Amino acid sequence: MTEIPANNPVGDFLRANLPAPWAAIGNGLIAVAALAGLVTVTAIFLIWLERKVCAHFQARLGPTRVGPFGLLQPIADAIKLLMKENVKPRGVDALAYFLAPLLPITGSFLVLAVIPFGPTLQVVDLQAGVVYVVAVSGLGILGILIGGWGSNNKYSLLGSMRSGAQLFSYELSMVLCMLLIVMGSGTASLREIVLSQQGPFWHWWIIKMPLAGVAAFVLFMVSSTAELNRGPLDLSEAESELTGGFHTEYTGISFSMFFLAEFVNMFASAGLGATLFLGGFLPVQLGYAPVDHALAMLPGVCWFFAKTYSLIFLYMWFRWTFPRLRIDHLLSLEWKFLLPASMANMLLGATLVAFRWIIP
Amino acid sequence: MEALKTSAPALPPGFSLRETRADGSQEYFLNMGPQHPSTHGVLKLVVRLDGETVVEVVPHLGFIHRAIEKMGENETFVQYIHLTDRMDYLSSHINNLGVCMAIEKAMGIGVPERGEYIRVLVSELQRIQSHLLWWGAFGMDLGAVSAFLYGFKEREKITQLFEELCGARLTMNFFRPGGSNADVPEGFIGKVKELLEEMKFSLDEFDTLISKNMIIRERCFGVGRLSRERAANYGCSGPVGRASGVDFDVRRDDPYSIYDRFKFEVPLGSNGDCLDRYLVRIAEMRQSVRILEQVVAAFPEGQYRSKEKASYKVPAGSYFSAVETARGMFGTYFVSDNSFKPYRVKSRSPNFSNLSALNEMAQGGKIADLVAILSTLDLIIPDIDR
Amino acid sequence: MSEETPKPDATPEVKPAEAKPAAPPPPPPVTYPRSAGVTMAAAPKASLSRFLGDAFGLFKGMNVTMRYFRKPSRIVTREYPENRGTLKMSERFRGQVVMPHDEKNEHTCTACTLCEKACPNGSISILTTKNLASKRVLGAFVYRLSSCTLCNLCIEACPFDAIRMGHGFEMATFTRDPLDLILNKTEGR
Amino acid sequence: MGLMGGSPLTGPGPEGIQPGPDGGFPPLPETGGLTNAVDWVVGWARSNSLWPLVFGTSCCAIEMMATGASHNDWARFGLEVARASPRQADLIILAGTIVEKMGSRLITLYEQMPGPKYVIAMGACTISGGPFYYDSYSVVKGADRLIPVDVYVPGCPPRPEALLYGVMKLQELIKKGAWRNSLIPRPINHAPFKDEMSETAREWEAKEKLKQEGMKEAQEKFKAENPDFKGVVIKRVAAPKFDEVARVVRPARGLPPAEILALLKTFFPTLGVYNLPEPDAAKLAALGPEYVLDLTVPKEDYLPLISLLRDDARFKLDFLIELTAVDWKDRFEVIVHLLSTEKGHKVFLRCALPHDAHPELPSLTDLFSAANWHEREAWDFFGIRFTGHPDLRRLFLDDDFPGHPLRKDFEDPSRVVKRPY
Repeated sequence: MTEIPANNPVGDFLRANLPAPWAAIGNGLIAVAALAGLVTVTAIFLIWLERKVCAHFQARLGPTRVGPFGLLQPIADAIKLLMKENVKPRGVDALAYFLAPLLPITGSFLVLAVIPFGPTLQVVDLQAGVVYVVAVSGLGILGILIGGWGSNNKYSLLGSMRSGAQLFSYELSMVLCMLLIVMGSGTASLREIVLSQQGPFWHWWIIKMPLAGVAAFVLFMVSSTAELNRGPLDLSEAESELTGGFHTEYTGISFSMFFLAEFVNMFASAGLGATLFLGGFLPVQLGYAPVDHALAMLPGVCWFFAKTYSLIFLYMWFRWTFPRLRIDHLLSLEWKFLLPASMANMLLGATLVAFRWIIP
Repeated sequence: MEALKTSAPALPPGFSLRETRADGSQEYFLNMGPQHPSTHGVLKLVVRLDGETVVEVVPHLGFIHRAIEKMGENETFVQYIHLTDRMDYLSSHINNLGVCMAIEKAMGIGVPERGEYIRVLVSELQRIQSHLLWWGAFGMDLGAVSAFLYGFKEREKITQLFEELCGARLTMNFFRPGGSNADVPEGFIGKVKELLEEMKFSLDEFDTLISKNMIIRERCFGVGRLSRERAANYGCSGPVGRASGVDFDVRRDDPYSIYDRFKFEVPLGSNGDCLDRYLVRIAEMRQSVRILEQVVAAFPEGQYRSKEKASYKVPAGSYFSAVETARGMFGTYFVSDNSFKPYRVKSRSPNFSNLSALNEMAQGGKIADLVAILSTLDLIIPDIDR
Repeated sequence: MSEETPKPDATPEVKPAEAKPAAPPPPPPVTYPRSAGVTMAAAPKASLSRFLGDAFGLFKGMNVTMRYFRKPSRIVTREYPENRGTLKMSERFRGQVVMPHDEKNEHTCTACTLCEKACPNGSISILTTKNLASKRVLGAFVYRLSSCTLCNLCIEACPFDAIRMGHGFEMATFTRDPLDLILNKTEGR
Repeated sequence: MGLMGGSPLTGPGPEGIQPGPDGGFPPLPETGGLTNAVDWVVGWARSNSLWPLVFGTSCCAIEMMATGASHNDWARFGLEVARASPRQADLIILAGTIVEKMGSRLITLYEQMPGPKYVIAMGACTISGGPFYYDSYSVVKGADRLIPVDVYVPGCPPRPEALLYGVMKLQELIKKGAWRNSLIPRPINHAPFKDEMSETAREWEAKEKLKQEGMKEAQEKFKAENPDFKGVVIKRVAAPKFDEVARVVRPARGLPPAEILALLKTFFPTLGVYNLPEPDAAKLAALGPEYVLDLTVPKEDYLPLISLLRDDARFKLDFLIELTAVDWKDRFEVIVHLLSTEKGHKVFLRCALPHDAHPELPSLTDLFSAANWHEREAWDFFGIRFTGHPDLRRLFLDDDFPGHPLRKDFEDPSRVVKRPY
C-alpha cells in the first residue's frame, strides 16, 4: 500500500508564513469558503442535471431557453426564490418554522467536511469519520420533523411524521452497510477507507469482499434513496398524496433551503457511496500497466466526481422509473427485508474478514 | 359576484369532529381538494382519518357545477351537442354520439353505412385516447412521473388525428344527427392503421413499465375492493363496474351504431380491486385496437351523413339513449314539448355513480390507497358536476 | 379507399331524388344469454419464483426508461416559438372565426343572421345598416373571441361561405377588450 | 381590430385596467443605472422561473397538461416545476371554468401565494364565462371578477402552442414591469355583467339612427339617380346534398314491454303507461321494437313496485341508471330508469307529484345505494324531499343558494343573464 501524503500546498503555505493559531484559522476559513462554493455550484448544477436527465428519460428536451442548454435555468430559479415574498402563515410556530430549513442544509454541509474529494483535498480527516457522518446526517431529519410540526398544517405533519418513521428506520440498514466497510478496512476514517482500496478495481470494497460487498452496495443505495427522500421513496413529500408534505407551507427562501439541501444531500450521499464502495478519489485501475498509467494521469478529484456523478445518475434513474411505495410497504421493506438482510450481510462480512477470505 | 361566500362544509349527520379514545388518541379530518393533485380536478374529499388509516370519505361535489342541464333547456338540440363536449371531455366524441342518437331516435333519422363506420372508428379512437391519458395520470398519482409523459406522448398521436379529422383537439363537436359534420380527411385510414401498429408496441411497453411492476401490484392488489352486488347497486358502469364483475357493456348488450358487427371481448375482473380496474382498462385498449382493425379493414365508400333536416323540431315525448364512454354508461334523456329546444335534458354521467361508491372502497385503507382508488376510478369531475 | 371520397366542402354529385328508401330489415335479435365477458386471471400466489420474477421486472422497467434516455431520436418535442416558421396547422384546424375578404376588400356576408342564431354562446352579433341604396346590409360583424368555443356551428350555418375557421392561435392579450373583434373591413354590399 | 373599452363599439374600458400605450404596464420611471441593472436581472429571473400551481378545473386542464407533456414540453421555459402548494407557486393558469362555489377557494389560493404572483386566464370560460355566459346560474362570468388576470389566452381550449404564446406574453410583461411594480396588485374587474348581445345591439341602434339621419339625403339622391338599381346579389354556396337514409331500428333486449306490463298488472292494477291510455299488447307492439316500457306509478305504489322490480327473479332490474325529475309547471314528475344487467331490459317509471314548495316521495336509498346521490341532486335542483333519505343535503350548490334552479319558475337576476334569442 503506497502512502499518499495528506498535505496540500495551500496548507503548507499558510503554516510556513503565519503563526500557528492564525494558520489553523486561515486554513479553516479557506476550507469553509471552498465548501460553500462547492455546495452552491453543485446544487445549482444538480438541479439543472436533474431536470435535463429527467427530460431525456421522458422523451423531451428539458430547459433550453434560458442560457445555452438551459444552463442558467437554476440560477433564474434561485434569484426568483430569493426575491419572493416570505410569508409567515397564521398559526405557525415561528421559531420552529424558520429554524427548520437551516438544519438539513447544515447537515449536508457538515457531511461534506469529512469526504475526501482528492488525495489532498479534505477539510478534516476524522478518525471516527463514519460515525461522524451518521451522527451529522441526523440533522436533516430533525429539520424535516421540526418544519412539519411548526407549519401547523395537517399535510406537513403527516409528511414529517412519515419521514420521521422512514428516515430513522432506514438509517439502521445504512449504518450496517457502512459498518461492513469499517470492519473490512479496519478504520473509520474515510480517507483511510479510500486508501485501503488501492490497486486494480477488484480491490474496491464492492468487489473485494466477495458477495457481501455487492449486497452491501445495493442495500446502501436503497436505504440512501430513502434517506434522501427521493422517489420512489419520497413519501414525506409525496406530491400526489400530500401536496408537498413537510414543505407545503414553505415559501421563497425557506423553501429554497429545503430544495438546496435535497440536492446537496444527494451529492454527499453519492460521494459517500463512491468513497466507501468505489474507491473514492482513486483512479480506475484495470490491472494492465500501460492503461493504468494513463488512467492515473487524471487527478483524483476528477475520479471522485466521475464516480459520484454515476451514482447520482443511478438515483435519478430510480426516481424517474419507479412508482412510489406506500408507507406501510416502505416500513415493512425496511424492517422485514432490508434490516435482516443487512444483518445477515454483516455476519457474512464478519466471517469473511475473520477467515481472511478477502480478495488480496 | 356578491353572492360569493365561504360556506362551512356541511357534515352528514352522526359525523362529529372530535373523538377522543381511551388512550387519548383522536381521529381527525383532512380536507383533500378542491385543489389537490390527486383529485383530478376540483373534487373535495373530507377524509376522516385515524393516523393514516381512512375511516370515512365524504365527497363534496359542485366545484365545477356549470348548470349544463339548465342551459340545455335554452339551447337547441343541436347546440346541446357542444355542451356535452365539456362534460366528459376525454370522451367528447362518444358523448356527442349519445346526444345525436337521442335526436335520431326522436326524429327517425337514419345514418348511412360510412357514417356508422366513422362513428365506431372515432369512438374507439377516443376510448383509447382516454385510457392512455388515464394510464399516464395513474402512473403520476402513484409516483411514476415518466409514465405520465409516456401516456401523454402516445395520446398526442390520437389527438393529432382528431385535429385532422375535425379541427379540434379536445372539444370536438363532430357528430351530427344522421352522421357527422365532415367526412374523414384523405389518408386518414392509413394513418389509423399506422397508429394501431404503434399502439401495440406501446401497450407492451406500458406493461413492462407499470403493469408488471412489483410496486404497482403491491399497491393495487386487494386495495379498494368492491363486490359485484355492491357495484351494481351503486350503479357502477364501465371499467369500474366490469372490474367488479358487472358484466354489462352497452356496446355489446344494447348495441348502438354498428357495434354488433364487430368481434370483441368484454374483459371482466374477479376481485374488483384497483389492480383489476387497471387491468380491465389495459385489456379494453387492446380490444379497442381489435375493433379498429376490423373497422379499417372494412371501411366502406358512400355518403357520410344522411340528408340534413331543415330544422330539428323534436316531436313531444321523452327519449333516452345510452352509449358506452371510456368511463361507462352515458345516458342522454330528452323531454321535448314539440319545439326546437328540449323541455328538459338530463345526462346520466357514468362518473357520478362510480364516485358514489368511493366511501365503501376507501374505508380501512391508507391515504395512499385513497389516491390509488381515485386514480383507478378515472374521474372526470366536470362530468360528475355537469 | 378513403382517398377518393369527396372533401367536405366539395359538392358531391347530386343524385336524383328518390322515393324514401324502404327500411332495411332489422338485424336479427340477439337472444340472451349473450356471450359472457372474459374474466381475467387473478394474480398468482406468492412464491419465491414470483418474487424473483417481480424483482427482475423492476430492472426491465428501468430498461424502458433507459431506452428513451439512450436514444435522443425518440424525443418528440416540437419547439414552439423556434418552429414558428414551419409550424403548420392541419387543414380543418379551428383557431378563430375569420371573414375572408377578396382583393377589392369585399366579403360575402349578407347579414342573414343565421350564424348569430346558430351560435350557442352569443358570441356573434350581426349589426346591420342601410347602404346608399337603402338596402339592409352588414354594418358590423361583432365576434367575441372571449366567449367563442370554436364549435364550428356558425360556419356550418353560413350559406354564403362568408365566414371560415382561421388557423391563427397566437391571440393572447393583456386585457379583455381586444378580444372583441369586428370581422368585416367594409360594409356589406 | 382591437377596440379599447367595455364594448367593441363605444364606451370607456372598465375602471382600473388601464393598459399603457403598448398594451402593457406603464413604463418605469427613469432611475439610475444600478437600479435598472437589478431590475433587469430580477425581471429576467422572474420571467424565466414561473412555477405554475397545479390548478385545473376542467377541459383546459388537459390542454395545460398536454403543454407540459413531451410534445410541447413547457420545461423549455422552466415551467415544469408545477407546485401543488400555492405557497411555492408564482403563476396560476386558470385552466377551466370557475364556478361560484369554487370562486371563494380560488381567491384563497391566490391569497396564499406569495408575491409576485401572476395569473393567466386560459380559455373562454375564465375570460368571460364563455359557453356558460348565458343562462348559467353558477358560472362566474370571467375570472377577472375574482382575481386580477395578467394574460388572457382565448380558445376553447387553446392549443398548447397558444398557451405557450400566452406564457411568452406574460414573460414580456414581467420583464417590463419587474421589481417595483410586481408587488402592487392589479385591480379586479368590477363592471356589472350584462347581456352583451343586446347591449351591443342597443348601442349600435343608437349610433345607426344618427347615421341614417345623416345619410337620408344621400340615399334619396342615390335613388333618384339610379332608379332601377337592384343591389348586389350574393350567391348561395351549394351545400353538399345527401340522400335520406332509413333508420335501422334495433329491438330492445330482454323481456318485451307487454309481458312486463302484464306481469306487473297482477300486482298493481292501477299502473298506467305514459301517453297510452288503456294499454294492451297490441298497442304496445305498435310503438315499435325499440320501445321501452314507460310506466306511470301512483305515489303509494312507487316503493313497492321498484322493490318488486329489483327483487323478482323475472325482472331483476338491479341497476339504477338514473333518477331525476321534470318540472311540468303544474306538477313534478320523478323519473326513474332501471336496467337489468343480466337480462338486458330497461323499465322507465314516472311518478307525478304536486307542484308544492317541497313535494315528498319515499327514498330509494334502501334499494339502490346509487339513489343516494341522485336523490340529493333532485333535492338540489327541484326541491323534492325524499323521505327516509339518510343524508338529504344539497349536492352541487352551496347550502345558502336561493331556490332550486331547475324549476321552471327559477329566477335570479343577480346570477343569470338570460339568453336574448
